[in-house]
Amino acid sequence: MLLNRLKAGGPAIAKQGILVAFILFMIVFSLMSDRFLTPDNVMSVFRQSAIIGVMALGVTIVVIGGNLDLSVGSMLSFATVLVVDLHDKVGPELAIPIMVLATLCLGAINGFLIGILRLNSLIVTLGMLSAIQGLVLIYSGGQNVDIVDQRGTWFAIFGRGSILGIAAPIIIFGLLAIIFHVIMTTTPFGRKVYAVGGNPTASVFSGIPRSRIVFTTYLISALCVAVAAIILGSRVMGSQNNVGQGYELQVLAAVILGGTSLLGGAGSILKTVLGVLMLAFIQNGLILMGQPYYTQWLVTWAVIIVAVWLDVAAKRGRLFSPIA
Amino acid sequence: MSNLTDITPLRWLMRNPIWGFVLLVFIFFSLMSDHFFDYRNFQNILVQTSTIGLIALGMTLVMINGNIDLSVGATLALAAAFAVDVQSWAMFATWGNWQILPAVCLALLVGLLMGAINGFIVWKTGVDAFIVTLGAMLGIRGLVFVYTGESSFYAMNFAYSDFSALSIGPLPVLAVIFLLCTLIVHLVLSRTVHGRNTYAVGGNREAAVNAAIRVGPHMMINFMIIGFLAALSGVLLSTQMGAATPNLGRDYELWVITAVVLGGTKLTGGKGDIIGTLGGVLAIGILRNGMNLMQVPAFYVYVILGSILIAVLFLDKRFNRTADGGLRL
Amino acid sequence: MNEKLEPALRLQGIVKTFPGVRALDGVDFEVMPGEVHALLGENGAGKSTLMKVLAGMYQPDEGQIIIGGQPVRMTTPIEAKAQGVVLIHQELSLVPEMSAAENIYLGELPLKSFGRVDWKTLFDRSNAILERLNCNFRGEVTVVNLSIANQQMVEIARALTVDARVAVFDEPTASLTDAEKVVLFEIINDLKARGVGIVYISHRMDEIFTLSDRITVLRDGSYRGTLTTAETNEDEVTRLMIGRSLDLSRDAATPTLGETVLEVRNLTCAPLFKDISFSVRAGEVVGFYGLVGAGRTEIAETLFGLRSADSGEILIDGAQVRIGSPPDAIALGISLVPENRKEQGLVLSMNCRDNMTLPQVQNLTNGPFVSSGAENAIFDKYRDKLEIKTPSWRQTVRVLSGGNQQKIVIGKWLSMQPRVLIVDEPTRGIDVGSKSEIHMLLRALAAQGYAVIVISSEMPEVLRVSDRIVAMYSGRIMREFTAELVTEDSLVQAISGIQVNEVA
Amino acid sequence: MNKTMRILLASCGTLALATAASADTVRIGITQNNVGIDSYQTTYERAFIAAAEANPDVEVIVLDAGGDVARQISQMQDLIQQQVDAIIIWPTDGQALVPAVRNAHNAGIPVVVTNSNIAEAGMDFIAAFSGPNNIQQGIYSAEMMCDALGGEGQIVQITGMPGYTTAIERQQGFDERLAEMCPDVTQLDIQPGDWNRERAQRTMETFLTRFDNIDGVYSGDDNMGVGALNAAIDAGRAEGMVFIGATNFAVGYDAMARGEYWGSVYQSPVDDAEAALQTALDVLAGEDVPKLNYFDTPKITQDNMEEFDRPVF
Repeated sequence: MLLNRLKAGGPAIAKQGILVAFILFMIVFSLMSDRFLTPDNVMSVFRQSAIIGVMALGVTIVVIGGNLDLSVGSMLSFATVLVVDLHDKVGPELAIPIMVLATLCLGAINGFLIGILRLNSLIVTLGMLSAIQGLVLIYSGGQNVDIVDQRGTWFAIFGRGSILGIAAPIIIFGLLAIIFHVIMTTTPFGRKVYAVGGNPTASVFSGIPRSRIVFTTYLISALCVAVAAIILGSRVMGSQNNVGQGYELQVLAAVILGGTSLLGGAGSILKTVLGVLMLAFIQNGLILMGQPYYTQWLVTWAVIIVAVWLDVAAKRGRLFSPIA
Repeated sequence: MSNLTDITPLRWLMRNPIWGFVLLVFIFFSLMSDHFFDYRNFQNILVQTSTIGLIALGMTLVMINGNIDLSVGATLALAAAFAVDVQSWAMFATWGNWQILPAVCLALLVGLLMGAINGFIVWKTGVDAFIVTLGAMLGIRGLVFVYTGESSFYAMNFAYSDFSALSIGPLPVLAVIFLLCTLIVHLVLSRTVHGRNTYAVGGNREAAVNAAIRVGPHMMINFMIIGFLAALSGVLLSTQMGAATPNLGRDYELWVITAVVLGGTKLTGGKGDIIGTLGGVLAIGILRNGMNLMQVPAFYVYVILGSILIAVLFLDKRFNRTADGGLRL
Repeated sequence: MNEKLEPALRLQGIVKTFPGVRALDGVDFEVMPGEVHALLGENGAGKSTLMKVLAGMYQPDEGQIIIGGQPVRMTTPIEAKAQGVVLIHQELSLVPEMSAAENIYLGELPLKSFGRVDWKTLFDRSNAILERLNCNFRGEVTVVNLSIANQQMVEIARALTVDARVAVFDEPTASLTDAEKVVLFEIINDLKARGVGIVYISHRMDEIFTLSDRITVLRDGSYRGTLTTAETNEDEVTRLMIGRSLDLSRDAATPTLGETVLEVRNLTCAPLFKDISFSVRAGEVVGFYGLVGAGRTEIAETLFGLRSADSGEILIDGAQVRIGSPPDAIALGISLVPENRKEQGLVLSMNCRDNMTLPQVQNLTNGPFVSSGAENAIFDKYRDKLEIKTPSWRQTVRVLSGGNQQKIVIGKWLSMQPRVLIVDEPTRGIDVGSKSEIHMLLRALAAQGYAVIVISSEMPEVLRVSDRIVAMYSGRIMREFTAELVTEDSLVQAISGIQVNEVA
Repeated sequence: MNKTMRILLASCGTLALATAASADTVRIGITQNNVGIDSYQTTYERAFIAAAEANPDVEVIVLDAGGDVARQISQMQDLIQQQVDAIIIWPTDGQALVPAVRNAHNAGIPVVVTNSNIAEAGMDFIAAFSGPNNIQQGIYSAEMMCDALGGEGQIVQITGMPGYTTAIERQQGFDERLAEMCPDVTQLDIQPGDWNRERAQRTMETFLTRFDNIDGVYSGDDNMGVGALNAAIDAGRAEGMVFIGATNFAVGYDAMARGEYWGSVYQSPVDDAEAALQTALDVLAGEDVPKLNYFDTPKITQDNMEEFDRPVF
C-alpha cells in the first residue's frame, strides 16, 4: 500500500530505492559502531572504493549499452602488472602510456568481438577473463613485480598523494564519475549508448552506428581499468598476477546495486557510485564491528537482493512479482 | 523431436557444432599424446567431467528457462561439507557404514533447499536471476564458512572415499551416475510435460502465462533441480576427496555456463538440449585432460581455453545464423 | 425455455481498478451462441482489460461473469478454457522452438505415466484440428519455421482444442494479408455455424461490418452502448467511440507534382525482390500494396541502407547514389518509418523528445553537449504539428497510445527534413480515430512537397492515401495504377499474381 | 620460453622415447598448488624444472592445479594413468587429497608431498614429506612478536586465503604460541588478506581506523605484511609498530633493510623445490627416507638479515 502511494504521487525520493537503502543502511551502521561515521573512516572507505569504483564506472556504461564485461578483473591484473613492471624498466612517464595503450587494445578486442562480430558479451568476456589471466602470467613469468624505489617516484601521487587533504584516488574517482556522468547525461554519445542499450534495432533504424557505439563502450571500460591500475599500482607499489581476481564480480555487484538494468538502456553513473560506496561501507562496517569476514558475504547477499527488489518493485508499482 | 530421424549426420553436426569440435580435439590428442587414447584415460575423462557435467545438466534447464544460476559452486561446497560432516554426528555413530546415508540425504536436501531459496526469490521478487544468484553465490559461500568454520572436514570412514573407486562393469561408478543423470535429465527435458514447459517458459514467457503454466513454481522447480544436481556433484566430489573444503567449487559456475553455452543453449532461453550440453562438458573435459597429458604449461592453458571458447562461439554463430535475411542491424 | 436463448456469455457491471486508474467501470456485455459480437473502442478504452477478465487473467473487483446461465469465477486462463472461453491473442503468443502441436496444446499437453507427454495423442489431435483449418502444415513442424500467417493459424487452432462456447478474437488480422483474412473469416463463420459465441475485437471497420451481428462500444473504461450491425453505419459507431465524426473524404485537390525525386532502376536483391523499377515525384504519394512477404518492406530497407542490393541503380534527383548504411540514406534525405513501431521505431525506455531527436542528436549540440533548447524546440514544433498527446516531453514513450507512438516516429523523420519519406504499415494496430489523422497527415505531407512512399497491407488505406499504387507479388512489381484508374478487383488480382498471364 | 620447447619435446619425444628411455630415466610427475598466485610458487616451479634439467636421468611432468582441489585430483588421476615413476604433490588441501594419494599408493606409485603437508590420515600412503613446517613458522613469528613487544601490547593479524592449509597452519602455530609465551599480548582481531597485498592494505586501513592503539601486526606472508606496512605509513602510524611476516619476500627484505619491517621467516622456494626432487629421487633409489623432511626455515630479523641473501622473488 505504502509502495503504491509512493509510486503514485510520493516524493521523487521514493523511486530512488537504492538511495533510501543506502541512507537507512548508513544510519544502522553508525548506530552500531561509533567509529563508522568519523571523517577518517569515511575518507578511508572512499579511498578504498576508488579502484573498484573507477572500474564500475566503465562497466556501468557497457551495461547501459546492453552488454556485460566480466573481463575487467584479469584486465586489471594485466594493466597493473604491466605498469609496475615497466615503471622500473622505462620510467613512469613511458610506462603509463604504454600500459594504457595495451589495455585499450584488450578493450578493442572485446569491442570487436562483441560490437562488430556481435558475439554474446557474457561468454566473450568470460573467455577474455581466462585468456588475459594467461597473458599476465606469461608476461610476468608468474613473478610478482615490485617498484624498487617506492618513496622517490612521482608515480606515488596517484595512489598515495593528496590535494587539500583529499586523497588522490578519491579525487580521480570523483572527477571520473562527474565526467562520465556528464558524458552519459548530456552528450550525443551518452544518448546513443542509452538508445543502443534500450533497443539496438530501433537505434540502427535511427541511423545510429550501433557497432561503433558498443565498441566504444568497451574502450571506455578498458580505459577505466587502466586508470584503476594506475591507482592500484601506485598504492601498492607492486603487483601480483592475480591482483584483480574476483574484482569483476564485485564491480558487477556494485553496478547492479546501483540499479543499472542488466537488460541495458537504463542506469546511472551516480547511482553506481552509490552502489560502490555501499559495498565498501558494508565491508568496512562489519570489520569495524568485529564480525568475521564471511558475515560480509551474507550481508551483501541480503543487501543486493533487497535493494534491487525495492528498485524493481518501485518501477512496477507492486512489491511482489505478478507472475503466478 | 520426432523429425530427428530424417536428419543426416552432417546436418546434425552442423546444428551441433560442439560435437564436431569434440571429435576434432579427440582425434588431435589421440595423435599427439600416446597416453590419451587409452581405455583408462577415457574413464578418467568421464569421472573428471562428471563434476561440472552434473551441474551443467541442471544449468541447461535453468538457462532454457531464460534464467541463470551463479550460485552452484557455493551450493556444491555446502553440500560437500554436509555430506562429510554429518557422517560424524554422534547420533549416527552406531550406524556403521549406514551413517553415510543420512549424510548424503541431508546434503542433497541442502542443495534442494538452496535451489528453492533462489527459485523462490526469483519467482516472488521478479528480480533477474543473474542478480539473485550473484548474491547467493556470495551468501551461500558465506554459509559454507559459517558452517565449516573455515576448515576442511574429513571423512573418518574410508568406505566413503572407497565409493568413488568402485566400478560398475567397465565404468567407474561416478561415470555411471553422471551418465545415468544425463539420460534422466535428457528424458525429462524432451519427453515430459515439465521439460516441454521449460522451453515454453523460456521461449515465450507471455505465452506460457497465457497457457496457464505456473511460471513461478515451474522456475522454482528447475532451480531446485540444479540445486540438487550441484549438491550431488558436491557429494560425489567429496567422495573423491574423502573430505570437504570450504573453497570447493570456486569459479565452477563460469565453467558450467561455458559448457552449456558451448553446447548450443541460448542465454536468452527457449533453446538448447542435453545432447549439446554433454558435448560442451566433454569438450572442456577432453581439452583439460589432453593439455595435462601434453604438459601444456598452466599459463598457456588459460589462454587456450579462453580463445577456444570465443572461437567456438564464433563458429556457432556462423553455422546457426538466424534467418535475418541479410538485414544489416 | 429454449425459445429465448441464454447468452453464451454475459458480463454484468464489471469493475476493475488499478492503482490510480479505473480501467473498467461497470461494463455490461453479452454474446449469444452463434453470434459474432464486435467489441470496439480506442486504444486504452478497456478492451484488453475486459478480455483479460474474461480469460481469467484478472479478477474483477465487482460484477459477475455468467456462462451458460451460471455465474462463474475464473482465476486462471485454464479455468476459463475449461468453461469454454478461449482467447486468440493479438500478439502472437507462441513458443518459437516448440512444435506446432505443442503450441496448440500448450499448458495442457496430454499426459502418460511419470509426467511423460503422450506424443501420439498430441499429434493426432492437433493434426485433426489443423486439417479442419485447411492448413498445409502438420503439427510436427517447429513454429519458428512457419510463416507469420501460419503461426496465426496455430494460434487459432488453440481455440479449437476444447468445445468452445465463446471464442474471443483480439485483433486477429493485424498480421494477416487480405487473402489470409478470407480463410480466417471462413473459420469464424464455421465456428458461428456451430453455435459458438464470438467476440471480435478489431480496429478495422470493414471487417467489423462484414463479420459482426452486433457491436458494443467502450470508451474510457465504460460501456457506451450496443448497436445492431445491420441497422447502423461507420459514422455512428465512430461517434460512439471517439465522441465525434470523422472526415473520411480523400483529399481530392489535385496535387501539384514536382520533379522526380527518387528513381529506382532494376533493383534486385535475390531472392527477396527482383528487377524493381519505379519513381516518386515531389508532392506525390506512391502506395505499395501486396501480400506480406511480397518484398515491399525489403525494398524500403534497401533504400534505407539496411540491405545491400545485388544489382540495380538508385537515383536521387537524377544522380546515381550509393546507400551503404542508414546514415548514408539519412544524408541523402531518405527517411524510413519502419513497419514494427515497438521493435524498430522506438526506444521504448526513452522519453518522447529523445526518441524524436535520436537521428540528429549529433547535430543538436552546444559545444560538446546536447542542446536541450534545440531539442525542445524540435519536439514542441512537431508535437504541435502532429498533435501528439503527451503530458510532457519527459514522458516515456512506452506508456503512450499506439497512435501517438506512431506520430513520434513520423515526427522523428519529419524533423530531419527528408526529401523522401517511406512509411511502412503506418497504421498497424492503431485505432480508427488516430488512423484517419495519420492518413490526412500523409496527404498533407505530400502537399508540402515531400515524396512519400506508403507500404500497406490494407486496401482501404492504400486507396485512400495514394496518388499511384504499385502492386507487388512475390518480389516483383506486377502493375502500377493511378488513383483514378484503380479498382479493388484489379488490385486484388495483381497482388495475387493473377495478372501475370494477361500481361505476359 | 624454454617451456614451450619442452611441450614440443614432450609431445613428440615421448612417442619415440617412451619405451627406450624408461630403462634408465625416471619420470616424475608434479602437481602444484597454484602457480602464478605468488612469486614463491613460480620460483619454486622454475627451480624445480631447473633442478630436473640438471639431472639427465630425470624427466618431469609439471602440472598446476590452479588452486582447485578437484582439478588436482584429476591431475593425480592423469599422472597415475601415465604410470609415472613417482608423484610429487603440493596439496591444495591437506585433507581432500588423501584418497587421491591413496590411489597412487595403491597403484604402486610413491608419492612425495611438498611444501604443505597432507592430513594425518594420509601419512600411511605417502613415501615422504618434504617442506617447511608451517606450524613451526607460526611459532617463530609468535616468538619474534613477543620479543619485539617485550611481552606486552595489542596486535592484529592478517591471514592468507581463508580455508587454505598453509594459512590455517601458520595462524594455528602463531595463536597457540603467542597465548602460551606472552599472555599479555592481546590479539585485537584477525581478518584475511587473501595473500594479496592490496587487500591486506585495505584490511589494515580498517584496523587503523578501528583501533587507536596497535603495537604489532602479524601477516601470513611478507607480501601482505608490506601491504599492512604501506597502510600504516600512509596513516602516519608506522612509527614504533612491529611488523612480523612469514615467507620472506624481496619487498619484505628491503623493508627490513630500511628498518621499517621487524622480522619474518626465511624460506627459500629453491631449497623447497630441490629438496622435494631430491626426496623423490631418494625414494626411487630405495634409500631409507624419513617420513618428515622439514627443511630449515630460520627467523630473519633486522639484526641477522646480513646472513641471508636477498630473496629472488
